[in-house]
This record gives sequence, structure tokens and C-alpha cells, in this order.
Amino acid sequence: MKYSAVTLAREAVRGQRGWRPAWVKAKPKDAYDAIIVGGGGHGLATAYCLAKTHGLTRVAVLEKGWIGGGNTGRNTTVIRSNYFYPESVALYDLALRLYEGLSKELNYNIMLSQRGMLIAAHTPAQMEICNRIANAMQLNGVDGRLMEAEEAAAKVPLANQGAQARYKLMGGIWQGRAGVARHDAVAWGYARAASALGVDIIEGCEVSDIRVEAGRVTGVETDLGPIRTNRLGLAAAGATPGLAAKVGVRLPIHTYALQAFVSEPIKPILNTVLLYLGTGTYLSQSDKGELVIGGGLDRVPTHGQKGNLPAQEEVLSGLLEMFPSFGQLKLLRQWGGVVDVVPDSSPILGPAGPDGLYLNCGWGTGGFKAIPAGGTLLAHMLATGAHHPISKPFDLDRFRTGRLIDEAAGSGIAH
Amino acid sequence: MSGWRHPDLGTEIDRSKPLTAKVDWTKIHGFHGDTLASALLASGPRTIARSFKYHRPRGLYGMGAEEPNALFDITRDGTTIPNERATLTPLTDGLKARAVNASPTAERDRARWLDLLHRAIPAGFYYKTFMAGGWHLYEPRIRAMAGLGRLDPNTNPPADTPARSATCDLLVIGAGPAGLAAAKAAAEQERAVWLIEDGTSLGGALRWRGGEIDGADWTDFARATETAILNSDGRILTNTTAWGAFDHSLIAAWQRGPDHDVHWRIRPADTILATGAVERPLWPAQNDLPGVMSAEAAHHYLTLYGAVAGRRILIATGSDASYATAAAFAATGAKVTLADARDATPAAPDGVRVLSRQTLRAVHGKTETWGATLNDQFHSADAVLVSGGFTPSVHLHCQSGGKLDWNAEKDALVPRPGTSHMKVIGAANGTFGLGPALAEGATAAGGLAPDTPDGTNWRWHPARPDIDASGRIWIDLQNDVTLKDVKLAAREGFTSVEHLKRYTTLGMATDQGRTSNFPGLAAMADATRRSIPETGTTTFRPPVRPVPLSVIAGRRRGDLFNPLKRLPLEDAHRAQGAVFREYGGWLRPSAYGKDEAAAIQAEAEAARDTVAIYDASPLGKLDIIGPGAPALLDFAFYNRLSTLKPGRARYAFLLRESGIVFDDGVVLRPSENRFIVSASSSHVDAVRLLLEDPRQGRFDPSQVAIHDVTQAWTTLTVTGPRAPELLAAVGIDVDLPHMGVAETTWGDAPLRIARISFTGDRSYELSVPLRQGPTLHTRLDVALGAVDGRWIGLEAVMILRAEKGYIVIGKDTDGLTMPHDLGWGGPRDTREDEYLGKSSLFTEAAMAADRRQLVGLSTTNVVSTGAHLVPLDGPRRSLGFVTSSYQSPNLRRPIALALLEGGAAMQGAEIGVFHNGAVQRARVTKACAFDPEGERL
Amino acid sequence: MQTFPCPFCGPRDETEFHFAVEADHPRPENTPSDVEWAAYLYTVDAPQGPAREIWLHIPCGEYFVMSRNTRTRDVTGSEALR
Amino acid sequence: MMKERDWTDGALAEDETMSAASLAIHRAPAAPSCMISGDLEAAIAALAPGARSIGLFQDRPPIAAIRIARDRTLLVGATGEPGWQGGYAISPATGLYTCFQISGANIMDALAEGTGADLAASSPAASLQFAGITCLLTRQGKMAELWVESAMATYITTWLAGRDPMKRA
Repeated sequence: MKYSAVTLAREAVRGQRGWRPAWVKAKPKDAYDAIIVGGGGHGLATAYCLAKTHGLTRVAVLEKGWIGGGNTGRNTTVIRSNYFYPESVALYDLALRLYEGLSKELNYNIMLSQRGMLIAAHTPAQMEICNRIANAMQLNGVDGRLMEAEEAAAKVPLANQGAQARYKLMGGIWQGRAGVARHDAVAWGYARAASALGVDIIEGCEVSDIRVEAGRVTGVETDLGPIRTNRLGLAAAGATPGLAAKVGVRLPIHTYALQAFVSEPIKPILNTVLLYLGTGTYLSQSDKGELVIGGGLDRVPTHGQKGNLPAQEEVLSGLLEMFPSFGQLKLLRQWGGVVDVVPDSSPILGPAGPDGLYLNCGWGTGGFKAIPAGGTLLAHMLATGAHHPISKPFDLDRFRTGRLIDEAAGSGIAH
Repeated sequence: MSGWRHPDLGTEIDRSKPLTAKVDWTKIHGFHGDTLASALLASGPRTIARSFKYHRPRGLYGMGAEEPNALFDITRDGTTIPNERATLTPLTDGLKARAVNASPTAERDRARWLDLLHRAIPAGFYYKTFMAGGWHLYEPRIRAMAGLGRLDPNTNPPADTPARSATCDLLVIGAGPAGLAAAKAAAEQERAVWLIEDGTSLGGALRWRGGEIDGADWTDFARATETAILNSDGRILTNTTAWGAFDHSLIAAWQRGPDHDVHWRIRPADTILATGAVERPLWPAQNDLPGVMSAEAAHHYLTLYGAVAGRRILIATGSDASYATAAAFAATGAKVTLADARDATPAAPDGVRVLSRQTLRAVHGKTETWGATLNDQFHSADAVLVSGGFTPSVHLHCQSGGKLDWNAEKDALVPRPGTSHMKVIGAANGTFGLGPALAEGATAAGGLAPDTPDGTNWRWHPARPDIDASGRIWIDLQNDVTLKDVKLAAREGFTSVEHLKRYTTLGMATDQGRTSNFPGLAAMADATRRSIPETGTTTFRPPVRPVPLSVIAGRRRGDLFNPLKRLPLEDAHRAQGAVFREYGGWLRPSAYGKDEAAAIQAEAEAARDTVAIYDASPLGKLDIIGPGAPALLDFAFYNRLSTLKPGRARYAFLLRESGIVFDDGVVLRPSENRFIVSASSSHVDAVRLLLEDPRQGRFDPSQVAIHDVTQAWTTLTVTGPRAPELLAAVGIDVDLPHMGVAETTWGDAPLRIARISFTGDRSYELSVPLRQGPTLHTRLDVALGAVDGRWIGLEAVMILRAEKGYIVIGKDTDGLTMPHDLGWGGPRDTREDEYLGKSSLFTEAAMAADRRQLVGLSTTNVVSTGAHLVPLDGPRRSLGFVTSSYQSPNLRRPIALALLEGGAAMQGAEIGVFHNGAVQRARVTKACAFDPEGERL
Repeated sequence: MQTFPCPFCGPRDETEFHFAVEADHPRPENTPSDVEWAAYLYTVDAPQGPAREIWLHIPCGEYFVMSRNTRTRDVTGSEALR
Repeated sequence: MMKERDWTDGALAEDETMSAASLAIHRAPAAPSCMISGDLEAAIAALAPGARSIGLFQDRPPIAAIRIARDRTLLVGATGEPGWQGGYAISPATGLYTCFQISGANIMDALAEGTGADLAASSPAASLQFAGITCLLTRQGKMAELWVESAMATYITTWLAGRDPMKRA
């Protein structure tokens, strides 16, 4: 049933009894034309694109837990394309352009709020690096510009401007189209749309092995039994390296815990997304009124979705250095996701190992903003067996040739 | 109906110290020892808050962190803290409280009409609408209506909470009966016990239920426990919340102190969790009306504060535990009816009318309770106290990986032993009742069970929300999530408990689901025909209850945030009028003079014309000593250094294994077995640790040492044509070749001189031990006038080196720059032996012709650093970017360095310089624009 | 806050340590193939469970091999490089 | 160009003391010292005969070998010519470290704010991370000694001054 104010009003009269499950809780069939491992945003978006764009509906998404329960449900919901290299901008701005039409496309309000993002600089040297990025963005057709101190301060009036401030707000990079979106809604919106097109979404189904015969993928082993396919997409973030290793594909991926924090909800006090280069802390305020805060990784290789105290103390002391008045607020919730970090902090997209196996992983700390692009590109590879022009530069082979896309190195800012 | 303060009950309050406070527009009265909640109950109005979504009138419900309604912005002597729970806010004289998310006040809230729309705004409605025209049209109004309290932009809490680490033998969390018994037993075995209690005093529920332990009143047992702990090197922290369990059994605790809080990081050898349980509500229709309270909380307010919940009290329960509560209220003269769901009930306490087989169907009233329907009969009452059983508080057990099992007999999810590093005892383990809790506590610490006449282990009639009941029934009071919402979530497929939570926001409010997680889970189980274990539980995440950000952020602020290294001669430079800036982790003079920009140009000019001095102390000084030094340096550096003759110096690069230039600098070899690596000031630690890797992993560390003695020396660099004159004036005469180094003395102090030039003019780096720094500074300063020289800051030095095309790592190189991009291809072409990064210099990418290479740019006016280089015609794409750009006072024109695709082969070519939409023309030149032959060195 | 054991200094807070690389990846020498060199530079095992990693204890500057479990976070041992 | 933060705090001067109700912090004058690596026994025998190797928070005599690492030590109260002496290396290091001597009632609480290291476990190395930076920690009787590289003396002064208003003399 279509979602709209009309259907909502009609159901209001009927006690909301008319709604049907947003997605069908499918049981696995014996075989599919394509299988995607990982029921996060990327996996669900891939299934939707396969059905919608490529007309492939004998498709299954296998999720070991509940959809949207991995990094899709654990990030700080920031969406942006303020990147340095043309290849990165092509990828992330594709995602941003798709996000801009996604609520209408999926008939599901993902609450995309393009409130703009400021990356703040505090020294002349940092302003020079911001200028380097802003110009790169403009050359790549993205709305990035260098912002001077006065205009930047007006964007974040509560930011620390006192004499005691450790970091003066000297200006920075501004992207107006950047912002935030409701992360759960992205997963559920794609799931509902894909399910409506006939895709099987199978939760509680963990893939334990990949079956290969004569160099070609023939299916997967799961705790709900074997399922056959010749086209397999891996979009399982931190779990991807373990699966790929089963077919001899060794990846340059470390997994770390990345923590995020949410404060108690308060009336609106922050209308933009802000990152301070000096503290490394970034934040935005959700529509419900909670401050959503993030920062650096727990630099300890891990597979547990839990971070530790030092990273919390560092991120939150950074926050209060940026906004001393936020010392009035209390931490409501803290959680961690397991992020799959690649040496050049760019994803790994493309075929690997046996024929029919395609990777969409290595998104590290930046996966949420790329969901629609990840889906589009993995669907293209599964449907056509070949790279999309935008995914090609992110092939695993770049580590052999040395043609890395190292945003942190290029832009001088850790992404 | 105004509150009722009992004339003499109240163990926590001091009636000799009356206090007044203001809640919205109403004055309320209380005593020292009251909380805002107890004072409100005793004297205040019933409606003290409005619900988050429907703006329904709400009253006080609970007694601790589980309180879902009574939230206020609290102002005390000018300082405001939003979203404070009345139950956890000590009453102070003159305190002002303002109900959150209601205006002008809770009672007169203008947004009351929202409740009329409740049918149209169920859980998750916003996913189904607000799409027409784009979310941005609706978002501002929705954001304004969301959020609870208001931040006061003028309140900046100080960064004064210390973080303290501690270790102890046994940590007991919770000082109720079970916790006391465990702590006492352990302390009596000489173990160092830390006892942490969230409340203001020890005892937990004993404080209002009382009890006899070991033949005496429980307070004796508590005192004996305190003595035992303090005698065995233990510690007791009340007003302290253990809010996080982290790896390696670390517990984070927030101690609320009189003058400042403390953020504890405690690492116990063993941990015992005795955090009790939270009473469950019941789920009649309109269960959110002011006047509906937790029975345990009402008993707590009566005994501790003398605040009586009502005059005509109806207690709806299924548990023996409520009989003591009924007796306590009857003793005040209140009319008490106890409706027990069970068939067989204990004897009725005096003055209490007990009805059996009763089900609470509905509560009636508009902005306060008039009465309730039991089975199908109305009973008048002004307070309905509900008890639906108890939910063990297992947050910390689960945070540390502990699992839970459904125990039907205890009607609760209880910790599965051995699945976390903690032992869980008492009500937190589903052991309800004084005797069993004391026994479990003592035995957990290897002691004997204390004796008590009260040996019963409470059980109760399992209560569940009735998913077929009609009327509006609340599951999560604070986030306004009703039973219909849970059924809607089930209908729409959000049947995993995690989906239920995220779709309806059930359990995601600031009471963190203490009274809503269980009924939400039970209702979802019934709605989907599953058992509770099959439906599962959500993960428990820190903090156990909201903790101020300022407690975790601690004292790391301003001066103490990313502190800068300071020059020993800082004050001397200040006296010269230096302006300071941050350079690579040091605070250093950028220029000397009020008008910084003008000073920079004048300083750069003087350094070329006469002589200038700058403080180069931050330059890294890594002593590399021993017979193994040459081999180590040959492997670590891109340039061979074993061939460097004693008394000489050589410019060299350090690469990462990826072939990327990591640092550059001059390496001195004062003597056969001693080298000094002058790493860039921002890279000293990183370079030391980069060298330690091969020293320890590849070579024999006993044959080569690395000593960082950067901060043992003051280095002043004298540069300019009249430099030798200035040196002579202070008694330093030396004839050193360019790139020569000598170790001599100056007066009675050692002096190292290195004739190395970063400016392009003849320069001498003079290094003396720290103690001799001031003398060297003064003697040079005095001599400067005679040679018309001056002190210069780092900005002038940056211009001088840029005129020479000398690079600064990280500014003129990016994370992909290799040495041959900078014109330093020699070692790459000739060295046969292994060195760090070698194989990376021959990858496909490393051999590509389109690599970005260092070039100079000649332009008519100054281009901005960070501008990009673009083709003058054809599609516009980035060919590289400007890394350094200045007006050169010495060349009287702009100079710039850049990284340009295939730049080495483009000398003389014209190129576009793109900045913020505009394009200038530039000509590609050699990097060095000044004295290319180097005659002035 | 985890506690890691420096083989010389003993147990210390995790903030005193820096993760360097996974152990047992010897450096290929004398002109390795681009695949061998890329494997050395970038490919990792990132095991889910027991792992041998090279860590650095920053205050004393010693590199050492730590055996730990990447999922349970238990540390089972630490040994000096030589 | 916009001004950056002005850092006005200053380090304790040599031999100056700052004190509050329960804590006194004195900056000791710099003693002659040097850093040694390699055959530490031979180096100590040559430069400071009889000196013992001091670990974390261990009691030290005026002339002491404060152990930094497995094969590196700061010799206090003795120094020598820089370079390789057969089996060990020497670098003169007088003034490299600034020594803050902390005495008073609740020293242990003050130290517990700087480090989580177990000071009773007598770790063989005196080096640790204190207040976020690498330092050395030793003791003279009841008085704790925090050794900080000279450029960080200002930071540690500000950090130790902490909350209680400190009087400087």
C-alpha cells in the first residue's frame, strides 16, 4: 500500500489495521539468479537496483541478524561528497544525487536533511588544505567552497569563540548539499521497495561458506541450508574478509570499532553538520533533538561491536572543547560498529577470486553516505558481470598497481 | 488535590531546614534532604509534565533513574542544566525548575491539542508522510516540537572533573542487602573491597522496608559492613553510578561530589553486581494519568521523606511485596484498598481492605486520578499504586557480554552464570526477598549467610499487557509509545525486538526502557505468538543511566587540550615582540612586530640583505650512536649515509614502505660512530619510532642506540651574508665548508656548529645545551645592532626556503609523493641494496608518466595556496595544485611551488591556475627561483 | 580501557600502546613481484579470534608480539621480538 | 591573518614551588645527566659506580639510573662524553628532563589522575604515559618525582595546578 498523508488518514479511522508487513519475511528458495550477502543498506539497495533497473527479481538478500542491524544502524547518519579525488567524488556524489530523490523513489520518507556541512580549520596551514579540497570539489562539479571565519562562525553560533578556546574557527570547507538522513529508514525503505518487486529478504540466515566448482561460484552454505547461485555479491562489511578468505581472496582490510554517541534530546541548537580538524570530533543534531557525535576509531583490531573508554574520553572532550555549553548535556547512549578499513580509506568494489563473485566492502567509516551508489554499482556488476565506470578505479587490483585513491593522503585530512 | 507531608515521617529530611523552590509558576516547599520529586509529591500539583509526543498531562511515577515523566530544566544560582530527573535532583533553596517540552507551563501547555490527533500519528507515521514537496518543508516545525529541555547558551560548565584510575580486589556494585552482605563477608576476609552505591546512603530497599539482620536492626549490619570495609583498605563511594562495563573488566563510575564530580576508571580483580531490580507497572487503560505510581516508589517517598502519595489509595498488585506498602500507608490514616490478582492472598494488614482475583482494567480522570475499574467495578481513589512484578537490573552484566535466560518461576530474564566476568546476586539475579538476597550475597564472597526472620523469596502473579484490551494503554511513558504501536509494529513486520525499538522508539528515551522494555517485549511476543525467550532482548549499551558529557570529557580543555611544546627561550622572544603560532606541535614565533604581514616581508628581506637569527630548537636531534649506525641508516634512509664522512652533513629522505616521502632533513656525522638525524620538528617521535622498527626487528639493537635529545639543546640559526661577522662578534670564529659540522666549545659550554642552509644564504646552526641558551641569545641579540640584523619568525623562513624551492613535507608533498617526483631520482636509479620503500618505487603507479611532480610557477600576481592547476583549454580537470605561494620581497614578485602532472617535462609551458571559479595564467618554471647556482651558500 | 602487557615494562593502559602490523609477514626482498610486494604492504588476515600482532609500547619504544583474541579481547601473551 | 590562541600559561621556574591545601609541587634544579643505551651495567659501572637501576615509582638515591626501556636509561647525577664507549652509547642530557617533585597528603589520588599504571607493581621501567604524554615516574621517600621532557614543562605545570587554587613561591 502506498504511503501518503491520505492513506495515513484513512488508516487513522480504521485503527491503523490496514497496513501490511513492510517487507516479506521470505524463506530461502533452492536457487537464485543472484545472492547478496549482507542485509544492510548496500545489500538492500543492490537488490532493489537489480530488480528495478536490471529486471532481475530471482534475487535474495541473506542477513545473519536483522536488516539494518550492522553499520547501517550504527553510524552517525552524515551524507556528504566533499572529497578530493575525481574518482571519489564521482562515487559519493552519485550517492548524494540518488539520496536527493530517494524518498520519492522508494515512497518512504528517509528524512534527508541537506542542512550543509562545515569542515572547520584553525590555522593558516589548515585553511590552505581546505582551499585545496574546495577547489578540487568545484573542479569535480561538487558544491564545495572555502568559507571564511565570519560566515563559518555564523553557521555554528554556539561554537567556542572565547579567549580560552583551544582552536579558533578560522573558516573551512562548506558543502551546502551535505546533511543527514534517518539511517533505519534507508534500510527499511529499500527493503520494502525490493520486497515489493519480488526480491527475497531472508533474515536470520548466516552464510558459512561459498561453494565453487571449476573456478565458478555455484552457491553458498547457510545455517538455513545450501542455496545455489552463480552470481554472488558480498556486502557484509566486517564479515566480508572472512568470507572472501574461504575462496582464497585475501583482502587489505583491518576491522576496528568505531564509536558513536547520542546525547539526551534538547530543543534545536545546531542546524548544520560540523567537523573540527583540531579535535577530530564531528556532530549533528537529529530531528528528535539528540546530538549525534562521532570521532576517531578505537585503533585496536577487533571484531566486537564495542569500543572502549579512551576513544570516548577523546571524542567527548573534543566536543566540549568545540561547544563548552554542551557540558550541560548528558550522554544518553553510546555504541560501536565494526568498520572495515582499507589502507587508502577507499572502498573495494569489483570481481575477485572465482567467476561470479563480486565485492562491495571496505567502506570503513564512510559507508552510510554511499549506500545508493554501492547498490547501483554492485547491481550493475552482478547483472552485467563487468565493472561500472565509477566502480572501476576502486578495484582490488589497485593495490598491486599502486594506483591508490588515498583521500587522507591527497586531501591532508583523515577521512 | 495538593500533596500531603506526613507530620513526622521522613528519615532523609531535616525539618529544621525548610526550603522553597519554584516549579514552573508554582512555589513548592520542602526540607533539606528532599529531592525535587519528594518535595513535589509532598506539596506540589499533580500535573508536573507533558508527554513528549501527545503532550498529555503527566505526574510523578518512580523514585530513581526509571522516572519517565518528571524531567525539568533546573537552574541553581545562575547555572542551568536541562533534562534533569526530579527523582535525582536534590532540593536546594531557590531552585527553579521548568517542565521540559511544555510552555508556558506543564499545567497550561499550549500544545495540549496534539492528543486529539493521536489516531493519525501512530508510531513511525513520519516514515509514511511528509514527502510531498520534500522533507525540508516540514522539518523545521517538527524539530521545534521535538527535543525535551532547552540548552542555556550562557552556561559553560567548567572542565574540572578529574578522571581517576583505581584497582581493587573486589568491587561490589549496589549497597542493598545482597551487596552489603557480599561486601561485609569479603572485607571480613581481609579483601580490599570497593562498595559503590548509586543512592545517597547504604541499604537500598531496606531504607523503607526495614528488616532485622543478625538479631538487630539492619542499620547495625550496614554500619558493621562499613567498618569492615574501611578496616581492610577498602573504600565506599555513595552517590556513585557504575555506568559502563568495558573490556578487561574495567568499570567506569560517576561519583557526584560536593564541590566537583569524579570520573572513576576502576579495574577490580573480581566484580559482584548487586544492582537490584526495577518494579514493573501494570497496563490498565489510561495508565499514564497523574496519580498512577509505582507502589515501591510511593513506599520509598513515604518512609524517607514523609511524602504521602494520596488520601484514598488503591494498590493493584499480584505480589506479597505490596502488603508491607499497604500497611505503611494504612498507618498514616489514608484509606487503603489492596487489589490482589491472586486467588489466595496473605492476611490483610490492619486498616487495609484486601480484594482477591482483581484485575486493574482502567484508570479514570482528566489531569489527575479519580478512581479505577477493578474487574468491572469502579473504585474511587486519588492514587493508584501499581506493582506488576520486578525486572532485574542486569545492564552491566549484559554490557560485558553476559547472556540472559528466561526463568518462568521468577517471571524474569535473569543472568546466565559464567557468561560475563561478574557474579550477579540479589534482586538483580531474580532473588527477591531479604533472606535469600543476604544468603546469596554472603556466599558469593565466601561468607556465611546472615540470619533474618524475613526468609521469604517473593513470587508474584505474572502480569502482562493485554493485547486484546481496548482503550489507550502506554508501554513507554516517556516516548509516548502505546500498546497499539507495538501491535502496529508487529503488523508491519518489525518483529525483531531491535526493529520494535527503532521503529517505535520504545525504550530509547532517557529512562532507557527501565519500565518499558519488558512489557514491550512481552506484548511483541504475544502479538507474534512467540515466547519471550524467542522474541529476545535488545542489547544493553552504556551508560546505564545518562551521564553528564562533562564528567567523561574531564579536564582536557583549552591549555590542556593537545598541548603545544614550548621553546625554552619563549619569554625572550616575547620580549622582542614576537607573534606566536602553532607549527607542528610547537608554539613558535611567526614574526616579530604588531603588523605581522609587514614584519614577515621585512624579515625575509633583512635575512637576504644583512643577517637574521631564528629559533630552530624544535628541529629534531636524534643521536644515532654505535658501530651498527651506518648499516641501520643505510637501510632506513632513501639516500646512503654510510658514505658520509665524519664532520660532514647530508640532506636525506625517509620513505614509508609505500615509497611515500615521510620526512626529509639533514643528517650530521660529528664523529665515526655518531650521527644526528635532524627530523622535522613535527615528526621527531614518528621518525624515532620508524627507525626503532628496523633497529629492533632487523639489526642488532645492542650495536646501535637511538637517543632523542631534541629538548636538551637550544639551537639558534644565524643566516645571511653578514653571518660570519655576527659570529665573530660573539667570539665564534670557524671556517667550516658548506654542509660541514664541528663540535667545539663556547666559553665553558659545548657548542655544535653546522653550516647548513634552509634559507639559501650562508647559515650556521648554533646548538648549545639548554642552560646556555639564554646566554647565547643575549650575546647574539646585543651583537645584532652592529650588523644591522634582526630576529625573524618562521613565516619569513618559509618565504626564503620557497624562493630556493626547498620543500616542506606535508605542505609541498602529499600522501602520494615519491622522491623522484621531487627530482631526487638518484638513489632510486643506483642503489642495489635494500632500503625502506624500495620496491614501492617500481610499481606501475610509481613508473607512470602522469605522476605529480614539483615545479615552480611564475605568475603576475600572487596565487592562493590550494589553487588547482588546470589545462588552459579543453575539458577542465585538476592537473595538480599550488602547495606554496608568497610575494617574494627579494625578487619583488610572486613565487609559488606546485605539484603538477608530468611537471618535470613541462618547463616553460603555460598553465591555468583555478581558484574559486576564476582561472589565472602561469608559466611552469624550475622550483628554485633565487640564486639557482647557490653561490650565496 | 584494556590493559596490554609490554614484555619489559609489564601491564599498562591501552593508551600506552600503538598497533603496528600483523606478525609473521616477513619482508620480501631482492625485487619481489608486484603481487608479493602488494601482499606484504597491504594484505592482512584480520582473523576473527586468536591473532598474533606486532605492537609498540610507546613510553619505552619497544616493539613486541602480542597474542590476543580480536573478538573476546582476551590477551593471551606477549613476547619480545628477539 | 586571524590571530591564533595566545598561550599565556607559564612553567614553574627552577626551584620554585606551587602549593595548595594538600599538595605541594616543586621543580627541582636540573642535575647533570645523560642518556645511555646498550651494555647498561658497563655504562653505570663507568659513569656512576654503585648506582642501582630504578623502575616505576621506585625510591631513588641522588645519583640514580632511571630505567627508560629494556636497553635505555637516564643517568641522573652523572654525565660523560657523547658517543660510543665500546659497549654502550652516551648522549649528554642535562636539562632534557624537568623534574617535578610532588609531596602532600593525597599524592596517590593526584597520580591516579595521570596514569592507570599500578604503581605498587614495581614495573622495571620508570617510563609511562602520564597526563597523556610520555614521562618518567620515580620516588624519593614519600615524595613522587615526575620527569617531563623540557618543552612539556609548561603543560605539566598547568596540569598539576589542576583545580585547587595554587599559590606559587
